[in-house]
Amino acid sequence: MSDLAIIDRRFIARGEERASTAKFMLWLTPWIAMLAFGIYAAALCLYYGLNQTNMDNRFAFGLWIFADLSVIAMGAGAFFTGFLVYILKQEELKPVLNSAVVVGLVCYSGAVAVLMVDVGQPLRAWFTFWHPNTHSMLTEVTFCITCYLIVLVLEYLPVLLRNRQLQKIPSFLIFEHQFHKLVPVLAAVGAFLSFFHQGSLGGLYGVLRGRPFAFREHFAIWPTTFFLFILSAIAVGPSFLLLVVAAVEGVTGKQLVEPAVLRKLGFISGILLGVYVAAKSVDTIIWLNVTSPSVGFAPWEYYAYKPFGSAILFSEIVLLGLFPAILLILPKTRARRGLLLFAAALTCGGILLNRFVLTVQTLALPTLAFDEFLQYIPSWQEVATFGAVIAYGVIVYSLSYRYLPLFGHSKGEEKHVSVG
Amino acid sequence: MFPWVDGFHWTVMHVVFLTIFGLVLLTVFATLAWSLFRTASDLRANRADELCWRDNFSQLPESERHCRHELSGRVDHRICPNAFDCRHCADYPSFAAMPIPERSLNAGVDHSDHLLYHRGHTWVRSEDDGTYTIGLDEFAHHLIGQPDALKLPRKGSNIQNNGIAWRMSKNGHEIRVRAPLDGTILAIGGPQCGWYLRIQPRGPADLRHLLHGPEVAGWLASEMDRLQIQLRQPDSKPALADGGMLMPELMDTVSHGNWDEVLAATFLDA
Amino acid sequence: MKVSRRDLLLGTAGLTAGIFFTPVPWKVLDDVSIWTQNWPWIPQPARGPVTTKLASCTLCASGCALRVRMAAGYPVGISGNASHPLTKGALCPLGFAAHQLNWHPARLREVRHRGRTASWDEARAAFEKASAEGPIAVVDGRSGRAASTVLQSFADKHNGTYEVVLTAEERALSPYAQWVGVPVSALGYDLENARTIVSFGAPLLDGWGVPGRFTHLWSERAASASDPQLRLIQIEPAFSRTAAAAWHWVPTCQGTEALLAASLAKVLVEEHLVPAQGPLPPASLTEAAAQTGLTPTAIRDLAYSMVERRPTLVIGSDDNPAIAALNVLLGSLGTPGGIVKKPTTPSVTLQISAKNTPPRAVLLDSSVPWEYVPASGVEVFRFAAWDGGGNRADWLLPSPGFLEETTDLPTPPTSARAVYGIAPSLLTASAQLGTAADFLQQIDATLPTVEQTIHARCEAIFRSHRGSVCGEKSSPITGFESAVKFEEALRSGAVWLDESPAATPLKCALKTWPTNNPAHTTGNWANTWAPPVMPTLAAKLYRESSLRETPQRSQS
Amino acid sequence: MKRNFFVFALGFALALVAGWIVFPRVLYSHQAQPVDFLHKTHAEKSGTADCESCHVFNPDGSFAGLPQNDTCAGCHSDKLGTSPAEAKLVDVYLKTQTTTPWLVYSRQPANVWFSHAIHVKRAGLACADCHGTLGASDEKRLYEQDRISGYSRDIWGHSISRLRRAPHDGRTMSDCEDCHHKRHVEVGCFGCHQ
Amino acid sequence: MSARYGMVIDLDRCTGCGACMVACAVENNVPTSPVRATDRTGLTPMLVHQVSNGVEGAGHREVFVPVACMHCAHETPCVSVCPQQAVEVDKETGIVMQIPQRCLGCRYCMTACPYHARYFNWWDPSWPPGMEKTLNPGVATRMRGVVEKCNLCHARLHTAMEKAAAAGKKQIDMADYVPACVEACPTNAILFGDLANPDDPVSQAARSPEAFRLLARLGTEPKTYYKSRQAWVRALAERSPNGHVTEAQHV
Repeated sequence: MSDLAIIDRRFIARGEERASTAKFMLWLTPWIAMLAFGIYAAALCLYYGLNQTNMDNRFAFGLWIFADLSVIAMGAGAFFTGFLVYILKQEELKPVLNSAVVVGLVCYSGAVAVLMVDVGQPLRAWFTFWHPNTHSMLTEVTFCITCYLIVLVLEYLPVLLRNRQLQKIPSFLIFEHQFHKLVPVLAAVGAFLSFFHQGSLGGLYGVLRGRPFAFREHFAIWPTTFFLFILSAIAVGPSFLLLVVAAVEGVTGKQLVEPAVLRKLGFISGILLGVYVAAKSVDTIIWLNVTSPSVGFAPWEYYAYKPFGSAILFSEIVLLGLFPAILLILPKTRARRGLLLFAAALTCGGILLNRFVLTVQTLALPTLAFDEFLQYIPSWQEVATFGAVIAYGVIVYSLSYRYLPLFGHSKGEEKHVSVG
Repeated sequence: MFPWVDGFHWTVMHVVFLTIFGLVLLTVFATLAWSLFRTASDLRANRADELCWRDNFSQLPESERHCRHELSGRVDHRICPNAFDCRHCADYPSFAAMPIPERSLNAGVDHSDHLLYHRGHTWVRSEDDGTYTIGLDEFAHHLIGQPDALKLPRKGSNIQNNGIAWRMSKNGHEIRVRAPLDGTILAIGGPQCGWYLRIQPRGPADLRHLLHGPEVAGWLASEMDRLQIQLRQPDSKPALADGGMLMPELMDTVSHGNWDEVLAATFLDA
Repeated sequence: MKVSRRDLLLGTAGLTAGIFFTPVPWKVLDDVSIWTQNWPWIPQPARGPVTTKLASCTLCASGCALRVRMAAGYPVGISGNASHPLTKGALCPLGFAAHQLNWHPARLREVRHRGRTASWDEARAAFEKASAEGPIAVVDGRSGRAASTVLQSFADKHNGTYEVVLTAEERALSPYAQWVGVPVSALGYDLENARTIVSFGAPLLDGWGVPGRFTHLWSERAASASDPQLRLIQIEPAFSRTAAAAWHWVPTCQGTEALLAASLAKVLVEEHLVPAQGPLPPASLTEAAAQTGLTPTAIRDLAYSMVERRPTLVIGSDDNPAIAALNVLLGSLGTPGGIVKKPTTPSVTLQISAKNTPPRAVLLDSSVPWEYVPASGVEVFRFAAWDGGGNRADWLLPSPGFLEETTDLPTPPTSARAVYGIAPSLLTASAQLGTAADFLQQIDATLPTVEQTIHARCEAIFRSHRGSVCGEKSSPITGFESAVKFEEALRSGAVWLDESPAATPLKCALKTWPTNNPAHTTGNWANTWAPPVMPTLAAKLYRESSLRETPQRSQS
Repeated sequence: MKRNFFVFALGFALALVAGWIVFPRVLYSHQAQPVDFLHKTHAEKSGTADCESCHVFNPDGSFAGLPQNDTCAGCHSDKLGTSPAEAKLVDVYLKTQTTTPWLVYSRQPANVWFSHAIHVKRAGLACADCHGTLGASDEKRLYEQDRISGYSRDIWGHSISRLRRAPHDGRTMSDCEDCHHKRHVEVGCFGCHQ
Repeated sequence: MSARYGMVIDLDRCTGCGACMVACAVENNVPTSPVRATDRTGLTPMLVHQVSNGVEGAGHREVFVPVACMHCAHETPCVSVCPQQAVEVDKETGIVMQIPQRCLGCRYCMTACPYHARYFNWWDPSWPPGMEKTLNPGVATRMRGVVEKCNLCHARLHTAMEKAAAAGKKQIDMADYVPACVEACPTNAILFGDLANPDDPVSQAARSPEAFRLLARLGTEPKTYYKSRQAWVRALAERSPNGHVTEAQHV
């Protein structure tokens, strides 16, 4: 065994079977390359300004905002699982909890990083905290995400301190020991924050009085999209977590959690998705027949522009909403791993489509009688930056899986040589 | 954000909004501060070693948590409930009173009846002057042989039962040896003198938690089995000397095998 | 004692913790943000009081009156000067950004000879050599200026030819000039009195003539009224800006204007809409209809609407006798609201000496379209402030740019009344710049100088006791005690306006309907009257809006 | 344990020293005025202490700010005294018609619009209300410029913490606001920005 | 009493010459951006749209619609969304103010504006060497990465205010405050004044039956009115007057 391998071995929890150092390096290399390239692209945007992107005055929001909304929705698994385990005492979900925390941390930190590239003057971003406009949904988002990111880091801390070498340092181990007792408090705070900013991310568009395609009726200060986003986020969170765990099981060739846990996740996801689809349908009907006609927009003209035909609405609500919900709720279909994963994937797809429609189609549609329907293709800089977030996520998760007890001590004998 | 900063208005929105987030941050950092405080007080109270040990113990695989009485054969199967500390074990007296079934066990490694053994493969010998000598037992000695490096505590410093007594390294593996009892270091030895530490116990030493007599053989036998399993190879070449005798400098002679695992298991380390 | 790694870690931790109890992070954060608000590489305007000066635009022959806002010695803003008799304060879009032209990337700042830097002496030597070797052609991009007389007299003295470049508007007037025998510069359109204006593709609202004049007239008499006092009928294949604003737009096929004119004339005469005097067109209505893409009834209706409100004035976009003949038919020659003969500005006369010997060299003054340059074999001396594709010239001679030269402003083409003004120079031109007049001066000292000519003209105008001076307030010229005072007034931005001419009927020599139809192109906005180089900001805005086609946009 | 605490405290103390004492000295660059000018002397010599005799208002109501060369030349058309400062002013700037590159202590950035006319003529503030005793200063002050933001130190004020500030110290936005709040004059962003 | 500055633009008078655009850009120190800038990434605080009635042949009509910030008076979309109060409606003038120095460039306000009247500085501003001497002293140049828009030539209001103050007057003289586009229009198509003053020609024109506002049904109370005697032009007020989409035809 080479020295590197010995050192590497030292950090892997005792009794855990992990891929050889060489194989792990091999696995990381492409992701690191992807990350490096993305960082280069982001640096271009920061140095030369946003003219590096294909955004323009009409498409003031582009791929990045879409990515942020999606990624954050996917990260909802973190707070929601924490909420289920600590607040609703769903103990059987504990095995995936650490995993959820890592996913959440990755998603949120990644989103924030992209946002910092997305704004024109990152060095002034702190003005939002200094002169907050409390009427702006974006302020709510900024505050919540920042606080929640802190929470996530703190939630990740105990997982990190369980690393084999770190826990050999007495003070760390004891801190972890003490801190662990208080994690439920953080989980509660995190849940509170997340509920709010998932909502305000939806509110972001729902309040756009000037964009009848996005504008919705308000309850108190919040448009309906506020509540729809919360629903959709907590619906997709477990599904995404399910997919992640399944993917890791696939890659490592180990059974990391009991199948029942995944089924449970799927079930929760399905129920919530069902509720979401119902609410979404009601909202859509009201919006098409009351809200937008009242501001002088014909109900169906939004869908007069290809490729955003009414098919997009159908697939969003039925194909990628109702259908997977049913698959997840029916015990028969849920029991079959293949269908379970398929349904979870559909669920994620549905939420992605929803975010896409809200961010991109809203801006593509004309408002004035004499402006055009516009299209927008992101530039390679935008894509690469987004790719960097994904790579970053994979890397962080791989490292965490390798060196931290994400799933406790994995029982079950290995099928073939593991990776990651 | 603050009343004196431009943009702050005394509106309900502002007050509510900022109060909520103030509270959130307060809760979060209070949580952090509280656990830091608790950590500090634990450290000050010298509870570090014990807490760490209990935590490590809880992580030990079941195969390494057998009660000594199971090893001695008094009971068939029992997992130690309180981190190998028989001094706080309610059932200890009753078990200790039970007779030890006669059986001849070949531990495969010699051990002395005059020594008291700790599960971390250290032995304790009580000297006439009331001090105690601590050494590494044959098993561990055969395993490691001559350590590459040795890091012994300073004279006069304290060690705690199950705390880390000294560190050694061999072939790039770090080895942390657990202390078998509490006390103050009087003298330090080393492999060449056959013992490592001489300590003055704090108060009258209570050594009930250390193995002695027939238990030792049972314990060592089980350890040997573990070693056998851990060093087993697909082609069953005898890893150990015939008749299951440990051969010296095992770490050098047996290159294959997950030594990291072996050492961790041997010295009850994480 | 020895420093362990643990000590270093703790020390750093202490530092990090401590730094937050100092101003460092907070002040730096603040300062960095302030830095982004005042990035040193972003220019900021100079400080100082803003003063307003009167001046005139010299981008084209119109000489629109400007109010120039000056700060720290440089122009920072331009607006129209309402006291100008013709423009009434209206400007074309280019005028508003014209003050940026002096720093245009295409600005000529040094003498260039075939792509390399040269000196004025070399250029002068070359020109003297050329003029010694053979006749010189002096092409004047803007005739009638004091400088023009310098050029002309040089040409006369050195048996060269002096040619002037006629704008499309002037070319459109040249048929009348032939028929009534007066110079084009003496003719003008009496737009103010016309009640129907029939434009054959003339961009009346798009920089035609004096841009402000018709625009203002239209906005007063025609705009936003279903039955306007002034009816504008635009006959044009394309739906131009003028067509968009016209009372009535008649789409015809490209190049059939003459035929349409003829058929209209036929209807007018046959249906006795006009007294049956004058030449008769040999056109057939049906054929015209077929070619123009209009129905015969449409042509008839058009003819009727032409005469419904008299006086009617027909304006062609270029030299097109058939269209011109319509005016003759309608009797709009020499009558109010028609084409009138204006008394030319005293001493601003100009006869074109035509010699047909091919020149040895050509001297071009101000932005001149290239068709005035013989294809090859001649040495071209081009005076220009901006290198508008001037690479065909052997010599590029940098001349003063916008507001950098004092020049006088003769009556602009199409004006019905004579005006005279002096454009003051508000900026000092760099020593590297020189005008054609000065250039010739240095070669032949006997030539009159521009200043002398301006004095002489002011003198003459003052002695004529005609007209009034339009400054901040309008006052009769007789109110000035001396020619000097009068000239001062003009130099400070005032404009002299002649009295409206007595309607003198013009004797027209046209007997037969003109059939010769010189091929002409409907002028394209960008190159006929705009300077070859557009103000940077205007170019940018057209590129970034769908308002006008610009090369950049059609590419992208 | 003790040693650990000591090391930590040492780092902490170092940070405090660096932040409170070293940092302000490093942050600002010091430049001398092109000509040593003393308000006090001029007030005494000219016998007039009112600012507007040199710092005049333009006809259009805007404030001329620092006097131009011709104002100086009004008295210093030629050397009156023997001071090297005056000699420099006359020879280097007045004779050669080059504007004196004064460093303005209270120079605001380009995005700030401050109308002296409104504050002095309408609100009736005295010069000293903002500029303090500058008009009577008799010390040759160095111009301190923030290396990062490029602002004069007078904008932030001399107390780096801005906690204990002398009156008239500081010209930041919040200073303007404080004064406006005190006088109940509320203006929007464009009241002061351009 | 506080004013409500607004405009009435007579579309029948507009010849689409673009003078307002140029004058606006000059007045507000809009940079001569790189050639890469297009009609989608450009900086045109005042933008003239060319709109046709979609009919071919002789019935074809076109109208030019100058669009700048409408300074919405009610629930101004861009104000409520700005996270750090870089946009606000001025109490005294009703002008919607955009402070580039406060802006962090999140562009949320641009997505909120139904008129696309907000523009982002995609590039650092730049001028050909020497041209920066022609910058208007009253207006600070913006930097890359911030949003800007029409602010009703606020520099001119400043000048007017200062003049009034120097003359010891409380109210400004409206003759001193004329935005660049209004001043530039050669056909006087743009009428500017105080909508809060019922006697002001602007408020009278705004009340005329021919007057209309773009997307008025959004309920944001824009302060820029348009007027035309042509019904099809007035129909441009709504996105889809008869439920069908009227398409803009860009020439």
